[in-house]
Amino acid sequence: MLEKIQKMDQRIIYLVLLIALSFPMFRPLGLPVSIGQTSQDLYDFIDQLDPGSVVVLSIDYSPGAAAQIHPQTIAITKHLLSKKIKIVYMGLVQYASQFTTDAIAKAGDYNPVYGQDYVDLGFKPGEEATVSAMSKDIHATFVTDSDGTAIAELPMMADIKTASDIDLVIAFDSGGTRHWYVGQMQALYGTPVGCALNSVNVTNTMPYYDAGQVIGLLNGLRGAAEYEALIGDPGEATINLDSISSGHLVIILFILFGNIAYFGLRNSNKRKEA
Amino acid sequence: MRFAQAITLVFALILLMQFFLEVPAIETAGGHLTSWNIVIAAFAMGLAAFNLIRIHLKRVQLKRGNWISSAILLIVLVVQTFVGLYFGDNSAQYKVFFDGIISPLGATMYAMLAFWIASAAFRAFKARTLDATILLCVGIIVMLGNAPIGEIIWSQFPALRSWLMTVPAMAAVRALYIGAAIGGIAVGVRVLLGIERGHLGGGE
Amino acid sequence: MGSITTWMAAIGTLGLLSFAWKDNKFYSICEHIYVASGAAHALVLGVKNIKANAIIPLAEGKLLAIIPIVLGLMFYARFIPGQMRWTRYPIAATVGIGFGQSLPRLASTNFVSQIRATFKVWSFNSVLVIVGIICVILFFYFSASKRGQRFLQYPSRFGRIIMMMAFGALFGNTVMGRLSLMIGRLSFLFRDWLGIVG
Amino acid sequence: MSIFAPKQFFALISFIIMVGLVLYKVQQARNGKVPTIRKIAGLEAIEEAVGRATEMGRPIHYTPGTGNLVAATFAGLEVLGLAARTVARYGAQIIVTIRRPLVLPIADEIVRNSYMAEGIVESYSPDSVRYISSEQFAYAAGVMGIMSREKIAANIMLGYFLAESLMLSETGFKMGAIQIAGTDNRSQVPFFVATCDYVLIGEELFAAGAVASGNPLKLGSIAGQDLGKIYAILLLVIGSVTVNLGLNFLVDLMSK
Repeated sequence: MLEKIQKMDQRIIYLVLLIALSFPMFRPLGLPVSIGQTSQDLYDFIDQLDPGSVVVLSIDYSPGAAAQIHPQTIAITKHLLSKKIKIVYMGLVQYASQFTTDAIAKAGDYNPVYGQDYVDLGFKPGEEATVSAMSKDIHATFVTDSDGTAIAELPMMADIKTASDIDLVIAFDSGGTRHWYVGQMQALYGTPVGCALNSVNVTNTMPYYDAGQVIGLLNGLRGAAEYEALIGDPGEATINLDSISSGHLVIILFILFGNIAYFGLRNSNKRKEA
Repeated sequence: MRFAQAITLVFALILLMQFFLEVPAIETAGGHLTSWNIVIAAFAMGLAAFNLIRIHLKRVQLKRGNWISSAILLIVLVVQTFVGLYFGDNSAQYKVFFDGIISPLGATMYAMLAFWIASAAFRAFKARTLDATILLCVGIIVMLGNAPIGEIIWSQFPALRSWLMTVPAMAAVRALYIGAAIGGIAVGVRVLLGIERGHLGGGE
Repeated sequence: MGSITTWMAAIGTLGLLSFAWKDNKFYSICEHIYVASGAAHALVLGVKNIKANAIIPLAEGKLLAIIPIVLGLMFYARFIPGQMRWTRYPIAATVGIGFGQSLPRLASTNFVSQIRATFKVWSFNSVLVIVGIICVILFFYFSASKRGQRFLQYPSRFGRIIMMMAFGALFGNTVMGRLSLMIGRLSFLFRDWLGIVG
Repeated sequence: MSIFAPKQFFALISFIIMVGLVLYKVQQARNGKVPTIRKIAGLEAIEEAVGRATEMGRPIHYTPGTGNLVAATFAGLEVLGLAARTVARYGAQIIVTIRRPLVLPIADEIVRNSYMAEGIVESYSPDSVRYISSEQFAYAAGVMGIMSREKIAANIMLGYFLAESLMLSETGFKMGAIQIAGTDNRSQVPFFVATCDYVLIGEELFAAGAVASGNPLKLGSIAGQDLGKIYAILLLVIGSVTVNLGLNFLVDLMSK
């Protein structure tokens, strides 16, 4: 028996892992997720905003990081729409609009009206210089939205002109755009900045959070699941986090079995020799 | 051989100076070299394609091994290259190859690491030696610190994980960075001064 | 049940996944298609790069652009019997450029930045980091004399332990990312292709 | 001072110091003072791996990594020369797989020269060095296929690797191959450590080619590398002590 475990066919591991990862997709386990302070802070900040406030969501992640960050975009979009807060989508990385469209579609039954409840200004090249320019004059920086409609024709944009008209910016960032928002908007105009990140980028953002330059942040898939729990609407991230848990559990169990088998065999061999 | 060696050294020195100094003439020269490199690499791609085609054509001709796969490879290579050159690499026609082959298959290969990492962990994480025991314990703690299920078992796993990542792991990673810099520079000196010249057809 | 590209993607995905079970014809075909597609893409980009970085500048009268073309063509001298030696010039050029680009970055981002980042106010952790770094560096000391080796014995053993801790941590930490990727592929198969999960 | 690029001043100084230390030791070696360098376990194993592959009548797979012409790739190519000579001597078969087109002619040249050095250039097959694909994971898929279908007996991977490291080494393991791997990419080292028989970690990779050659000048460069380490340790200690004494001159200097 022990020997069998030792020399187990690798394919058994693959198969069990595959089942463990798939199972929660069909039947979510609903494992409890404890809410981290950084996620709670971001949620609280948005929750205390009045209806009609303006939040800019800067969609700055690559398709590779989408698995971790996109669920965050959806969850935050849901929260903002439910609070009747106006959303300005934009992006400093080229994939922005495709994610925006998808997030609005998946946000559910709030039926936001384009131009009144939200706008999509799309991707704008120029990196840090763009953030600096839009802080001074959004209309001059973007001129049109992602479809080419003049910003002047979008009703909600009439009152949104500079960084001072923005109540919160959230950088959905898999690269380094949050540094520009902190450096150009938060530092110079005092506009609050939040972050929605993939896990890799969390460690180097903590100094901003500790210094109060970032009001709150979400950490990868886990952060998305926490936010889904906060708004009471478990979605893709919660389900996928269940898969992460069951996947880890399976791998750890295999490692434990492997060790038990290894030591069991070693002891029985020793006994034989004795 | 001498002349080739001189080319290597001079080109490297220009780019070294471009990095450290701000001299307009060197800036321009460095810019030229960078764009030359792209062109030379592109010519090498022709060589690579020739190598690929030769090996698979031979297989198809001799009907050796899985020559059918080789034949398919040649067809895809020719068709996609033609579409890319004729319609352009931003065209809708070309996008089919990207969305249908390159990006999903890349994602799949990447995802299969989940399998490989699981079986590698099963084999390697056994408390055979001191080294392997450390690997095993730290590896499991970090896994439990990442997955929500770990927190259910013991609430301090995430904190322990983060200490392991920011103290011992960071120390080792930094040291490897520093060591790699020193080692890389030593390789650079050997190559630039022609102590190592296997690539130029020189022996020991 | 998606478009043609979704079907292509799904079939290819299953083909590659089948390798985990066993190397087989289906995998071999998908693999060869993928290899060809990757090579074709590089070829297309290569032609584009030659156009943009050599042909167009040349047409604009920038005569220097002839140099990389000549160097690039020298690669093909290998097909002329007895003229093999010409290929060493483009190689020499690219080796020089490669090292010229990478060496200063090693000195700057790998060496100076990493050392500077360790200068912190002493605490248990920050001292442990510095001691750890020094011991790992000493682990790789190659040219110690007999006496030196005796002296290095303990630091390099500690360095090895720190390294193993790091490898365990990096390994364990990567598991989550890799599982997320597999979850992404499964949800492509179940949601986007088959549509059996909401 | 204005000709110095901002923030790179200290990197330049360090670069010159490290190059100087290597040159100093190379010069010493040239004058007959050749340092003794400790052995690197993975290198010794190459001969064993080639020998075993010859006995089994199966090929050896070698990859100089998937990076461009950076130092790690060169380190991999340096060792390729020695491995290929051993292969030629034993009359074994080597398959070198390449991702970057630029590396192809160099690897080809090196393998051909190795056969020439052993006086059997006629045994060199142009099919031994194979370009696979420039796309990272297409390269990996292709190499996995080759490993499995050609039933490799040894798998040597020395150079710069990304996520493909584990794909290749797991396949090599399944083939029952002796595996020798080395990379300077710290995030991939753990996977090599977990799956391979011998691993060259970081710096060992850069030293490997030099150590294996036994060439006195190259050995000198390794001793120079060690002096570079002393320089790094001095910086670490002095910087840390001075910062805690409230003196910031070294930090300021390093930020220049």
